Amino acid sequence: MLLKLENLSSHYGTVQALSEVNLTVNEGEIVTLIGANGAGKTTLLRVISGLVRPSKGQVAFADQRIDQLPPDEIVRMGIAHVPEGRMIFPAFTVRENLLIGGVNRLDQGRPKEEVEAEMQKDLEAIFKLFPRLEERSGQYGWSLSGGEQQMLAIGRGLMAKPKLLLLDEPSLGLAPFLVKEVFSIVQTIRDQGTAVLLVEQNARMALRAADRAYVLETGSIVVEGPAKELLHADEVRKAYLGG
Amino acid sequence: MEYILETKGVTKRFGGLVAVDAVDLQVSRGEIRGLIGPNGSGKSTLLNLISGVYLPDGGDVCFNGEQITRLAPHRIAELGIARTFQNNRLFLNLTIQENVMVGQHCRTKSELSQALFRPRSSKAEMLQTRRKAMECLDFVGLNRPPEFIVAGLPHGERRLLEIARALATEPEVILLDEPATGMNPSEKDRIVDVIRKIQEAGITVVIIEHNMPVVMGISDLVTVLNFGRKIAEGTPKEIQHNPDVIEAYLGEDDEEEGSSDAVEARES
Amino acid sequence: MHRRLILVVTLALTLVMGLWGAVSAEEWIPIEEFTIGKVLHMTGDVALTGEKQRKGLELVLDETNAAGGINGVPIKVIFEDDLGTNPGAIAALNKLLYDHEVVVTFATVRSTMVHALSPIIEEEEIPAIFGGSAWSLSELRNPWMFRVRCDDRTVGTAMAKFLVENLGHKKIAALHDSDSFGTGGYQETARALKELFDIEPTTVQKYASGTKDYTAQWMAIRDSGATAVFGWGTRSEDDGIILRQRKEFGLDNLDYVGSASYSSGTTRDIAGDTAFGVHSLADFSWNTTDPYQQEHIKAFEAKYGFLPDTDTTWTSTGMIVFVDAIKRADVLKTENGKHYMRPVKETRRRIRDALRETKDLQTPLGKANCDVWQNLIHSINVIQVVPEGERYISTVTVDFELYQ
Amino acid sequence: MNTILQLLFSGIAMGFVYALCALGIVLIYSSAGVVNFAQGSLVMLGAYIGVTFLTKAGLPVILSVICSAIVMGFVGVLFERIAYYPLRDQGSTIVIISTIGVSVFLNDGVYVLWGRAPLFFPPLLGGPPLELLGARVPPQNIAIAVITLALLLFQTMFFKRTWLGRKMRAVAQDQDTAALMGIKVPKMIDFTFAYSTILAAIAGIFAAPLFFVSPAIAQILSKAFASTVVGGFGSIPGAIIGGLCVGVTETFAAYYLSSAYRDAWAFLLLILFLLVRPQGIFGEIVAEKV
Amino acid sequence: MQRTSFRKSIFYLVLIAIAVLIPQIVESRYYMSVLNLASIYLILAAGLNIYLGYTGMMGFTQVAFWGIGSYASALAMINLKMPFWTALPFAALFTGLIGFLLAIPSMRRLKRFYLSVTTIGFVEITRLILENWESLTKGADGLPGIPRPVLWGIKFNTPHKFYYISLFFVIILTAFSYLLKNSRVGLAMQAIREDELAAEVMGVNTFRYKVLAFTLSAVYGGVAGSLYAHFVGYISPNVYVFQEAVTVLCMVLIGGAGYVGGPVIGALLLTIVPEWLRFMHEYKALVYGVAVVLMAVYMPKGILGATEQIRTRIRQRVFGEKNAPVYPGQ
Repeated sequence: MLLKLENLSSHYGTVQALSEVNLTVNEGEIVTLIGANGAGKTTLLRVISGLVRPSKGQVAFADQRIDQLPPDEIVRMGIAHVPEGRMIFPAFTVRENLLIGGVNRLDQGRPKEEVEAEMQKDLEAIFKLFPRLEERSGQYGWSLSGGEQQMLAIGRGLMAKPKLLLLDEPSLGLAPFLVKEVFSIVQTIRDQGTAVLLVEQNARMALRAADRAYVLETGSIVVEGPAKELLHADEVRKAYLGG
Repeated sequence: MEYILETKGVTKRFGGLVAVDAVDLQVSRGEIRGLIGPNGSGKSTLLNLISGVYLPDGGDVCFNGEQITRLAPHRIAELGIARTFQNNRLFLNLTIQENVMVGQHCRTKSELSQALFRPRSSKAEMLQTRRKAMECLDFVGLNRPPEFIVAGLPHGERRLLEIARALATEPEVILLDEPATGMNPSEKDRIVDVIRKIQEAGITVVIIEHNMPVVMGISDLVTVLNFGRKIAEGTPKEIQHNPDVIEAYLGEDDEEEGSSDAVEARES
Repeated sequence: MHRRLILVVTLALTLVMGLWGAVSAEEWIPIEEFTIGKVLHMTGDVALTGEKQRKGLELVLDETNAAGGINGVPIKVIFEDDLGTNPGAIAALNKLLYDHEVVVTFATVRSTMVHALSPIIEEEEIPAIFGGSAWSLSELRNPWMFRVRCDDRTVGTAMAKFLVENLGHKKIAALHDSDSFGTGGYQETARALKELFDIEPTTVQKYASGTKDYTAQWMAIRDSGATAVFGWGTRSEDDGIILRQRKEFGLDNLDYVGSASYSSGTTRDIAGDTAFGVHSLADFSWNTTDPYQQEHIKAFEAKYGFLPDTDTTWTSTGMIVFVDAIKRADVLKTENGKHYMRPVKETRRRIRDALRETKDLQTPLGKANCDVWQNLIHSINVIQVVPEGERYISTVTVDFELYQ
Repeated sequence: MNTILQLLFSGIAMGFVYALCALGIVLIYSSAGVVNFAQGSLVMLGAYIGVTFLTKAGLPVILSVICSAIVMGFVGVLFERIAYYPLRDQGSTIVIISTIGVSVFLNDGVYVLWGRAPLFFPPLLGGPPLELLGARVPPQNIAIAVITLALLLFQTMFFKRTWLGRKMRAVAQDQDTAALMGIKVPKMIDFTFAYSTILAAIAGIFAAPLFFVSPAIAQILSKAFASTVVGGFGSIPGAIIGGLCVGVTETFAAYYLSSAYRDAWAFLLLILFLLVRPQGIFGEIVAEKV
Repeated sequence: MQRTSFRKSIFYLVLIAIAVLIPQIVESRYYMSVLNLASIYLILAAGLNIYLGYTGMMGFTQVAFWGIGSYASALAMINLKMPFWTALPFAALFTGLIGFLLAIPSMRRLKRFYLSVTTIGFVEITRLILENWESLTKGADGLPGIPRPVLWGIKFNTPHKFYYISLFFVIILTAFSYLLKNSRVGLAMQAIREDELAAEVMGVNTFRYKVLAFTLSAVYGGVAGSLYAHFVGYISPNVYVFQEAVTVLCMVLIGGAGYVGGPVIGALLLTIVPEWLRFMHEYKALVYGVAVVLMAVYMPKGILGATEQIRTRIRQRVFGEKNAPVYPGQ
């Protein structure tokens, strides 16, 4: 088991965002977490990546507790988080944005030249995955379109060489054909050996792409199971659009 | 027919992004209008345009048939449109009562000189303001001591307080931005009750809400936005089964085409 | 019978009481020591001068006490910090007057502070000695204040005379700090130039204290065609920058005559060779030929290890003037090892009168003579900064009208 | 001698000093969101530390610049830990207050350590002034211009090419996302403060031969603020251009309008900008979040 | 409710009674003059409190208003031969007018930090004008011989006598601060401090109240200036410098911004404590700087904020009052 959340609760100021969440991600699978806005999906990812401290419960990654670690150490352990809204560094070029994604590898005590060479190779691999990014490698982050930003954000996450990629709403604000492209890339990533925890509002798409799924409603998991089974489950529609 | 609140092709751009794209919205007096849509679809921006927080790049906002497009927010509040915010914007270091009393500001008149000399009229007005504040608190069912400082209030009660504060402006229309977010089921029920009561009091409600049971349960009509555009409008029932809406929320239900990529990717 | 007795007793009592009162008015009060107050800069941006003032004062104080005080009564000086601000100075003076109950006091060397203190001094009738040089202080006509430093009118006149008579200039530019000291000095110099020689400055350039660049001022002076500049400055850094830039712009061919700060040790330290050749009107010069002043320098250096300057000498002078006046005022006596002073009001009045009669008293700043404006010092030294230190040129004494 | 050119050159020299101080303010603002009211005092402290190494310890020029920079770097971290870190979530006003407290402390603290008299700082580049197109420019002024431009070049390279520079830039743009990249955000903020303070030290050391070393140096703070606003608050090129604008404007206005009001011109320029172009020359992207 | 307000009134009455009796008890003119200065600073701080504490804007202009008020009052008395009792209101109104004219463009245009920077400039420009407009202000030399106030033939020429004038204005202006804070207008100002946008949307004309707050703080500055001019009898531009602005700012913050009593405590503390600290000489400013930083870190809401927090905690612990108002920062 790669990632395991046990009885996880969290508060945002006075709001209880998560209550008693249990969730696992195995190696090499895409797990999706779906639910309406405000259900607590983003908070869950922020807890995993260490930006928010849980108020109760545990997070274990590769059999190690990580819920008290700072975000930078969690990245080094192999969790990359692609945040909601992409959060591209606007004043960085595409290339710089990608490079900064791999910056944690420098702090692992290996010789700098070796790491830089390795990163150069990974950079090329990412450009292969996203040819658009290579075309725009000299452009500034702010000048990219939404779809390009999303690809950049994913590419930046991959530069960390993660064992687990946390993706927060990659389809947000994207035109449908781009959404498809993004999801196919997510699967490619999985196939290259990186587990993915995908948070999505676009439930159908996410369920089609994922292996397993959890449905979150106001901070609690209400349904879980194989993604395909949930694809047409009534609970899902209810969670989004109500009775 | 005369609508109480109407937007005509209202548009707002941020940089290159069109957040609200030529939206026409007609709200009739006394109804509860739900406003839904996925994240980033422009709902809050629309509310900000109506309440005057943003100036639109195009189109008009009308209230009771009069243009209010370029009025300052406080003027719009004075005319009778009140609102709450998505992320509580209460006056944290003031008391509960004072928060609601600020809402009464545009309905009272005391000026500096009255503050200094405290004539009988101004005292009476202050008393009236306090009483009104207590009424509003009662209305939403918030029964804390009035001098309780808001910073110590739990989330659910803050939501109610925001509504009470908006009600204190004695509005004809109240805009609620996600009032039920982060609430537990019993609190949600309370909010629903309050919104019903507001409607009963003759106030028109426009509500943005992600919690579908809430919004579908109380709305007379629901308007759906996606990518800044209005994609559907109808009764909750219609909306729940509108394919466009389902697509906007759940993604395309397009088995063959949608799965092809996925299958391909998996098999490769 | 009874009634007569009562009458007699009452009368007798009244008489005794009356006599008692009369006698007590003449009575000398027993005291431990004679106290003098000093409002001093201890904090704020001019605290540097405070320390020096204190040393100058203590030099004379220690000498006086070593010689047995005045009529056997030891003298004590109490210092209070003016915090570098006018309100601070007011608080300090009040503290001296009412908490320490000093008999006489020193005000400060800053004219604006002396202005702020003047109403208290006048209302409370305290003999006060000050070092502020602004002529406007004389115009207050405060009967209790005495100046022991050359006033701006005297310096301005001496400066004008030196510029025209000794250096032979007719085209003269002015450069001055826009603070009280700089403006006052400039106005007096310009007035003297006008009245004595009918010369108007070719240009008048002002600057605010702490200005870091004087290009505009120097360009304007150069463009005005002046052959000499007179400068009134307060702060050594400002003087230093002015002199450095004068050299950088190649304007060191213009004769420069500056106020006292231009020859101060600090200015010379930081200005280095750019100060050479500059004339300065200094209250005090190390190279005077006056034997009394040379002796003062020796004594000062022996005690503190550095040379006295304007800041130290005005307080030394003030102390000498006070001691002399108190001696003459006949307000202190010692009998059987006990010290006595006349009643405070009378003591103060007598000291004031004695101060007014100060005549030909030797001080480090020259002979002290009280004139009608209650200014005591009337001579100023013209010196020139040279690589070896300074060159004493002359001492200019301006005519004055003795107090009578 | 050409008056206009002379005024221009002097204005530019002053402008570079303002720019160096402004640069430190901008860097701290963009990485930590703090308006540092102590930057002027840090410039002053840099000059004092520089003069100590140079004249008291008798080190050669280069070595004393380096030593001062190191010492000031530590001062910067200390400053951050005391006046910023405990208050980082408290809102900007209270941080402004604490930086004001630090500046009060420093302005009088130097008296205790270095005495009251202003100190002489020998020019790092001595020699007679150069004749340039009929104007005289002291070598020190050229040194200031060169060092500022060199620093800017170095800084650009450092921020563009090195990993540390990239990390610092990432933190300045978005602290949360930077943390997600595995960057130690608090450490980067330490570095930014250290770097800004080192800039202050360099500004102090290069300005000291012109100004002499005294707490009056701290007064350039207000001009530096004016520079940041004129240039566009938060913009690095803006700080430089803003500094030059302020320096040149005040020098020319002092000559042509009134030297007594010299300090007012910088502020009038600032007010003019605020009224006409509040985002400054380079413009800060401001979006009010609702 | 009724009882606490009664107790409060008694408390204030006792305070005022003590304040009135002070000159009878304190003989030292030194302490009385310190108290007079403290009163003047108190009024300055109370003005800043309206602007900073109630309305939540940061600025340093108070010291410039102080200067303008001083000169307006002194010149009105010297040149226009006004008696003190008309010169003071004249100065207050004149300063208020300047504040109003300054506020209109600033409040419309400037946000956040820009306002603080602009106000630094305003302080500097005011001082330069006072120093250089020699025909009116007599320049750097200052204006000597400003007449003392006279009322019914009594000349207020000693700190003991003048104290009653200072006290009168302190009470009036503090009372006004109190009435303002608890009025509709004051509530609107506090709403702006807490959340400007929310206040605007609730129907508060934020621009108008910000201008009003700024103008009122200017009026307070004018009164303080007038009192200062006539208490000292001499004014000069070198008094109204940026450091004084920082001092006044610290008074408000240390006492507790937004509390009516904040400036009272802050001004008394920061005028009287430095007098006690006289023995520390040059270290005083150091202590001051350290105190400001410590204050910011440990007591961001000032002394009154801290005591209120402690009181609430005690009430919660000891009496178990769950509903006791809770203050942020706990």
